[in-house]
Amino acid sequence: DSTDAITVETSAPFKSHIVDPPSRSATTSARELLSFFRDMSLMRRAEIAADSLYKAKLIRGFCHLYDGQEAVAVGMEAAVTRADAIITAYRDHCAYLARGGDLVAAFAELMGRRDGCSRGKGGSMHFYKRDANFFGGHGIVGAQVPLGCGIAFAQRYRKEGTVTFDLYGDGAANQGQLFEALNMAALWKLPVILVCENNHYGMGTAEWRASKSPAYYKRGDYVPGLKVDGMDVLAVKQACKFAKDHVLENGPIILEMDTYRYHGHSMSDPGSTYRTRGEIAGIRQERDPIERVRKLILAHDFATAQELKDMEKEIRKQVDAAIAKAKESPMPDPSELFTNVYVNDCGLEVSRPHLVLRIGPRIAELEWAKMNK
Amino acid sequence: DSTDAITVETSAPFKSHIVDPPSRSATTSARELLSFFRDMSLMRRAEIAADSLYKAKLIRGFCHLYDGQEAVAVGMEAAVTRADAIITAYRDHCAYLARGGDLVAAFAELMGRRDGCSRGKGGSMHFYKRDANFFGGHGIVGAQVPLGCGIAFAQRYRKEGTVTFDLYGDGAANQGQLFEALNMAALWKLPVILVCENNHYGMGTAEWRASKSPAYYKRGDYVPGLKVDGMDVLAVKQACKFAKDHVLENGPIILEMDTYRYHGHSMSDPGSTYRTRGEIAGIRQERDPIERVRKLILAHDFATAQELKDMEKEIRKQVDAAIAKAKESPMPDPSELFTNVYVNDCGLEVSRPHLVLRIGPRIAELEWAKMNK
Amino acid sequence: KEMTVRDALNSALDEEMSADPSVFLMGEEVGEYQGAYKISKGLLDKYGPDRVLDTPITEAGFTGIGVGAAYQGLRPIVEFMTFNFSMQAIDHIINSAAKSNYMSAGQISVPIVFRGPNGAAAGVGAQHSQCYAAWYAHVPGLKVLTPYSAEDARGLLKAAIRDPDPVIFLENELLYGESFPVSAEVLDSSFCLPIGKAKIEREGKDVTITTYSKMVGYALQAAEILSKEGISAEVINLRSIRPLDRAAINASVRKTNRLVTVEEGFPQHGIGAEICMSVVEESFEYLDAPIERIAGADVPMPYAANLERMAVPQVDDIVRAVKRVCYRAVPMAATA
Amino acid sequence: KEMTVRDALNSALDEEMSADPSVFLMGEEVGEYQGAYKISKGLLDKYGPDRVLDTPITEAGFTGIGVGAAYQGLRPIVEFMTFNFSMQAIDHIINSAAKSNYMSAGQISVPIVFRGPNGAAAGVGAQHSQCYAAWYAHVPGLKVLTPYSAEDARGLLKAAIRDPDPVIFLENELLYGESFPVSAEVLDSSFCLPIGKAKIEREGKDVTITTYSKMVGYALQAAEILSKEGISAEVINLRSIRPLDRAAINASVRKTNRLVTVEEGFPQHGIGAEICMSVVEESFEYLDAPIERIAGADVPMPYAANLERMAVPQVDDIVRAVKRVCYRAVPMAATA
Ligand SMILES: Cc1ncc(C[n+]2csc(CCOP(=O)(O)OP(=O)(O)O)c2C)c(N)n1
Ligand SMILES: Cc1ncc(C[n+]2csc(CCOP(=O)(O)OP(=O)(O)O)c2C)c(N)n1
Ligand SMILES: [Mg+2]
Ligand SMILES: [Mg+2]
Repeated sequence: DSTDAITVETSAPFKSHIVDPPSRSATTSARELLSFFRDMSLMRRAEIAADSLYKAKLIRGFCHLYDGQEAVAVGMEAAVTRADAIITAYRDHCAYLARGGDLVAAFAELMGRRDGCSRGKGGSMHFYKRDANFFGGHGIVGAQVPLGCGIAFAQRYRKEGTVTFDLYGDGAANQGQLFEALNMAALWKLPVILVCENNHYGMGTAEWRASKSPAYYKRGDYVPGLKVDGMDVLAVKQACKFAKDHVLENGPIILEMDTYRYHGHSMSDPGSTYRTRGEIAGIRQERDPIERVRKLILAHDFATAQELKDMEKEIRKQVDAAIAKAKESPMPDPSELFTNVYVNDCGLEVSRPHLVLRIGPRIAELEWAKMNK
Repeated sequence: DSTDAITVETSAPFKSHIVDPPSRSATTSARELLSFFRDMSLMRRAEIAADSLYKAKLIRGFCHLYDGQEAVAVGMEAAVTRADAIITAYRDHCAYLARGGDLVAAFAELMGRRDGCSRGKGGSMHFYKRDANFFGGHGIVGAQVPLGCGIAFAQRYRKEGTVTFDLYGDGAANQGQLFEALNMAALWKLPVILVCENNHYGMGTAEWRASKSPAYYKRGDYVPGLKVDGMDVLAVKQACKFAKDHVLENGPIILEMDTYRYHGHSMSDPGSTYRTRGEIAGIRQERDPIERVRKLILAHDFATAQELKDMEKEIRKQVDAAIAKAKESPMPDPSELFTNVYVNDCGLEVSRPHLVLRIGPRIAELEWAKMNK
Repeated sequence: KEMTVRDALNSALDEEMSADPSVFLMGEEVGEYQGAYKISKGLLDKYGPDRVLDTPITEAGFTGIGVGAAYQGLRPIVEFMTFNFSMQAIDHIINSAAKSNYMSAGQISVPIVFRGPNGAAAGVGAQHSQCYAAWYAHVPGLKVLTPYSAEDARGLLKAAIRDPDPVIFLENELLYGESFPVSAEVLDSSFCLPIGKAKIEREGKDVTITTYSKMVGYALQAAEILSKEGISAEVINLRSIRPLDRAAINASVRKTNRLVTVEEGFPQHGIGAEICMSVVEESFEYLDAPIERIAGADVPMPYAANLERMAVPQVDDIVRAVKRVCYRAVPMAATA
Repeated sequence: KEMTVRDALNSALDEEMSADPSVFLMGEEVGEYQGAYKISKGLLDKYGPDRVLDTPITEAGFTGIGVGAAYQGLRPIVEFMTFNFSMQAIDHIINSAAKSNYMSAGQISVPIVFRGPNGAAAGVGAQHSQCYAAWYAHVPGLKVLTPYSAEDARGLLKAAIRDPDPVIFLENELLYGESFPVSAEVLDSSFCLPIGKAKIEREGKDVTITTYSKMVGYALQAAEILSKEGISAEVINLRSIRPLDRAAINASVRKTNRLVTVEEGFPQHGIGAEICMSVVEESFEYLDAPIERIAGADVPMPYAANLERMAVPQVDDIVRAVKRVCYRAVPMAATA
C-alpha cells in the first residue's frame, strides 16, 4: 500500500566534517512523497499569494518569502516530532506551516488581523506556535542561534530526549554569538542541530563576499557538520534523522543546507541586481524541490501528472479560501495595545497618566467608530 | 662584540595550523639577551611592587599583574618597531613598559596621580602610549580584538606597511566578536596578528572548562596559526617576526602563546583555589622566562652570575625610586573631572546647571583646601 | 529648490568623502547594493571598495573595527542598517568609543559617526522600531543628532563627520523620501550646522512644543491647526539631543510659559522627561501650567496598523495636549 | 538580627532554587569559584553542575541561551559579573526577552532574572562603573529592581525569581558586605516583596528625597543631619524603577511640597528626570519649589580617588540640595 517503504538515493553524497556521514539511501513511501508534494506546493502557493497581498498593500513592512527553500522545512519536519523544537529567523511563514500552523492564522497575521497566529501583534517576522514547539520568528540576524541552544538546554535539563532545530542563514553564519553558543552547546552536550540554510545570499551579499570560508558545515571547527542538498527533501530528512540521533548522544552538529530563495530578500528587493536571472532560472530548472518530488512520484507511478495538477489546483483553492477568511478577520481590538507587555504587570497599567491622556481619547474614538459602523 | 649574532634553538618546535612554521633556530646576541634580561626583570620587579602598593591601599580597584608572562611582551617588542601598533586588555602595565613607557608614569597612574600615563583618570586597566602606538588597556574582555583589527585597517588604508599585535587571553578567545573580526580581517587581508596569551585560566576557570577546543592557534579555522612557547622570549620573537611578514603579505594569523600568570587574576584572587601551588611552583622552576634567559647568558658567558644579580639590584633601586617619585605626584586637579569628555564639547559644559549646583561647591572647597595647605 | 532627505544625506556623505581622504563608509549593503535605503548610492563607484566597505552581518565586529580605525585617526562612518542592530555593537559605542578620550586623558580621540535609520518605520514590528535617542543621549562622551529636514540632514551630517568626537546620527526611514525646500547656502559644499543648537521652526507665543526628527513635521501640522483656533505655538526642532540646547528651550518657555514635549520613543527616562527636568531646574517660576509629555506608547511596537497608529504620537494628540496646557481642553471622548 | 546583603542574596537564591527545580543559575565564575563576589557561595555543592553553570566569558551567547531556556519554561537566573558586561548581551535582553511575550501575543513568556552588581564600585574606572537603571527602565517588557538593604535584597530577589516576566536586578558591589537588621518575617522562606512598590524608609514632612540602591543610605544620613537643623526629610527607597511607584512618590510630594531626586547614574534621561516629569504630570500645583536633581557627574567615571568622589553624589550634596529647595541655602563657596 501507500506506506510501503521504497529506497531512493539522495541527489548527491553528503559531505562531512569530523563525522561519518549517513548513507545516501533514503527510505520513503508513496504516502510520504505525496505529502511532501502537497506540503511544499502549499507553501509555494502561500508565499506567492503573500507576494500579491503585499503588492495590494494588505501586508505591510517587511515580508521575507521562502519559496525555493521548501524542502528544508518539510524534510526536517518529516524527521522529527512536534515534541522536538524549531526556531528560525524572520523568514518564518513556512516553518510555521510545517509545524501544523493554520493557513488562515498565517494570512491573518500577515495582514495584522486579530485571528493572526500572534493576534496581529507580531507581523510577518514573528510567527510562533508554542503548542507545537515552534519558537518563532526572530528579526535580529543570529539571535535565534543562542536562543535555540537555550531551548535545547531546557530539553536536556528536563531530560526530555527531544532536540532543537536551530535555523539561520549564510549571512547569519558569521555572527559571533553563533560561535559563543556553539562552544557552550559543545561543552554542555546540548541536543541542538544548527541548520544553516545556505541560500547563498544574505540580502544582496553573496556568501563569498561575507564569509572568508563559506564552507558553513565546517565552520564549527571542533563541532561536526554535514553538507546537505537542501533542494532534495529526502536528503534533508535523512540528514535530520541522522542529526537528531547524533546530538542526543554527542551534542551539537551543523547541517549546511544548500538551498536557494527565488524571491528577493524582502519585498523591496527585486532580487536581480546581485545575481543573474539566468542563475535563478537555472536553479528552478534543475534543482526545484517540488519538481524533484513530482518526478519521483511520476517515476514510481504513485500518481499521474494530472492527479498532481489537480492537487495543485486544490491547494490554490485552499489558499484562496484561507485568504478570504483572513481578510474577514477584524483588526485587533484597541485594548490589545496594552495587553501582553507583561504576564503580570504589577500595577504598571494604572501608573501611566500621560498615556491615558494621549491614547485614552483615541481608544474612545475607535470604540465610538466601531459602535457606529 | 656584544651585537655578534648567535643562534639558539627555541625550547620546542612551533606547532602550526595551515601554515609552514618558522625555523626553531633563532638569532640573537649578547646585547639582546642582556636587554631581555633587564626588561623582563624590570617588569617582574614593577609588578611585585604594584602588589605591595595595592596591599598598602595606594592602588585601588582592580589590578591585574603580568608576572610570569613577561617574555610575551618583551619578545614581541623585539620583533617589531614602534610604528607597529599594540593593543591589549586590562593586564596592561608591562605592554606599556615594553613600548617605552615611563616607570614613574606607570606607578603614578596606578595610584591615580596627575603624572600618570592617563593623568590618573584611566587607572590600572587603562594605560595608553599613543606616541608609541600603544592603544591600551581595555577592560571589556574581547573588545580589544576588533579594535586592534580596526587599527590594522587604518594601517592598510594608509598603506603604512605596519602591523598590529592584538592581544587577548584564553578566556577572551571564546568571545564571538573575535570570530566576527577575524572573518573581516581575513576578507580584507588586514595586517593584524591575533596574539592569544594562553595563561590557561580566565579568572578561576581553566581553559578546558571554558573552551571545547583549547587549541587556540587552530581556532581561526580558515586563518593560519602557530603555537609558541610564550615562556621563551626567543621563540616569541621568532614567531612575531614571522607573523609580521606573513600578515603584510597574506592577512591575519593567530599566535597562541603558551604562558602562565604567577599571581591571581586580580588582587582579590589568591590564585590558588582553582590550581595547585605545586603547579605554580613547577612552572617557576622549569619554565620561568627570566631564568631561561639567565641560563643562556651564563652558558654563553655574556655576563657573570654576579653581574646579573647586580643588575637586578639596580632594577630594584630604579623601581623604588620611580615609586617614590610617583608618590610625590599630586592628585589630579579637580577641574580634570570635566576635561577630555569631548575633544570639542560643543557648549555642553555650560548647560549643566545641576552639576554646577552639586559639584561647584565641592570644587570650590577643594580649591580652598589646596590654598590653605 | 527642493531636496529629499535621502539626497541630502547622500550629498553630505559624498562631499565629506571628497573633502577628506580619511573619511570612509562601512556597513551592510552600503556598497554594491547602494545601501539598503539607497543613502550611499553611487559612492562605491566614486570612491572604490577601499573607502566604501560592504561588511558581513556582524555589527559587534565591524563597529569595533570602525572604532579602532578612528583610534588611529581615520574618520569612519559606520552605517547600521537600522539602529536596532546597534545593540549588538553597543558595548563598542559606549565603552570603546565614548569613554576612550576620557580614560586616556585625551590621547585617544574617536572621530567616528554611527548613522542609520532609528525609531518606528511602518509595519516592521517590535524588534525593528525602537528609538535609541534617550539611551545614547544618556551617555557622556557621545553626541546625538536627530535631523528632521533636508537642511538638517545635510548640515548635521557634515558637522558630525567633521566632529572630533563620536557622534550618533539618528535618521528616520519615513523621512528619507520627503522633500524640503533648500537654499543655495544649504546646497553649498561648505554648509555645516553647529552641533548642540536647536532650531525654532516656527515662532509662537502661547506655548512651546519641543520635538525632533519626524515628529517635527507633526508638531508643525499641529501648530497650523492650532493657529486657526487662535493658539500660537512655538515649535522647537531640537536637532541635537546631546548636547541638549537647554538655553533655547528655556528661553522659549520663559516666553510662552507653557510646554508640550513630543517624542516617538518610549516615555520613561525619555527626551520629554529630561526637557521637563531642565525647565523645572531653570525656569520653574515661569511655568503657567504643568508640562505635558507626548511619547510613544509604553509597549513594544505592535504590527497591526490600527495598534501601530495608536502606539506612535499623532498630530491630534499634539493638538489636544496643547489645548490642555492652554486650559482649552475639550472633554475626553468628544475630541475632534 | 543582622544580615549582610550578600547573605540576603545568597539565601534568596538558595531558597528559591530549593523551592522550584526549574530555577537554575548561570554565569561566569558562579560555580567552582563561588561567585566573583561570592553571592553564589555553596550553591554548586548543594545543587550540582546541572543547576549552577559556569559559563565561558561569552555574555551574548549565554544570555541568549538563558532566554531560550526561559522560552521553554525554565526559570534561569543569569548573573553578569557586573552589569557593564550586559551590554554585550543587551540585544537579547531587549529584543529576545522583553518583547517576546508581546510579539507572540502571550505565547512565549520569559520568566528570567538578570542580576549582578551595577553602577559605581571603588576605583574600577570608566568601563566598570556605569549605572544601567535608566536604560533598562526605559524599555517596556522589563521590570527593573534596585535593592538597598538586606530586606530589599531578599524580598525583591525572591519576587524577581518568582515573577513570570524578565526582571533586571541591579545590585551594588559596595553594599554586598553591609549588614542590616532583619526581622523574623524577612528571614522566613516565604518572605517576598511586591514588585513596583516603593518603601518610605523615613517619614518626614518638609521635603521628599527619592532614591535607590546605595544612595538610600546616603539619603538617610543626609536626613539625619538635616533633622538636626530642623528640616524633616522623607526618604523614599524606590526599590523598583520599573514599574515606578508614581503613587507613592506623588503622595509624598503632595505632603511635603518639595522634592530632591538622588541617583548615582548619569543625569540626562535618568531616574530623576522621570520622577520630575511624573510629579509635574500629577502634582504640579503642589510644588512649592523647583525640584532638585542630584546625579552622577556627566562624565565617564575617573579612576583617581578625588575625582571619583566628585563624580558620585555625596551626603553633603544631598544636604545642600535639600536646603536649597527649602530656601535655606547658604552661599556657594562657604558651605559646611
Ligand atoms: C543584527 C542584524 N543586522 C542586520 C539585519 C538586517 N537584515 C535582515 S535579514 C539580513 C540578511 C540575512 O541573510 P541570511 O542570514 O543569509 O538569511 P536569508 O535572509 O538569506 O534567509 C539582514 C542584513 C538584522 N535583521 N539584524
Ligand atoms: C565582557 C566581560 N565579561 C567579563 C569580564 C570580567 N573579567 C575580567 S578579566 C576576566 C577573565 C579573562 O581571562 P583571559 O581572557 O584568559 O585573560 P587573563 O586575565 O588570563 O589575562 C573576566 C571574566 C569583563 N571584564 N568583560
Ligand atoms: Mg541567505
Ligand atoms: Mg587567561
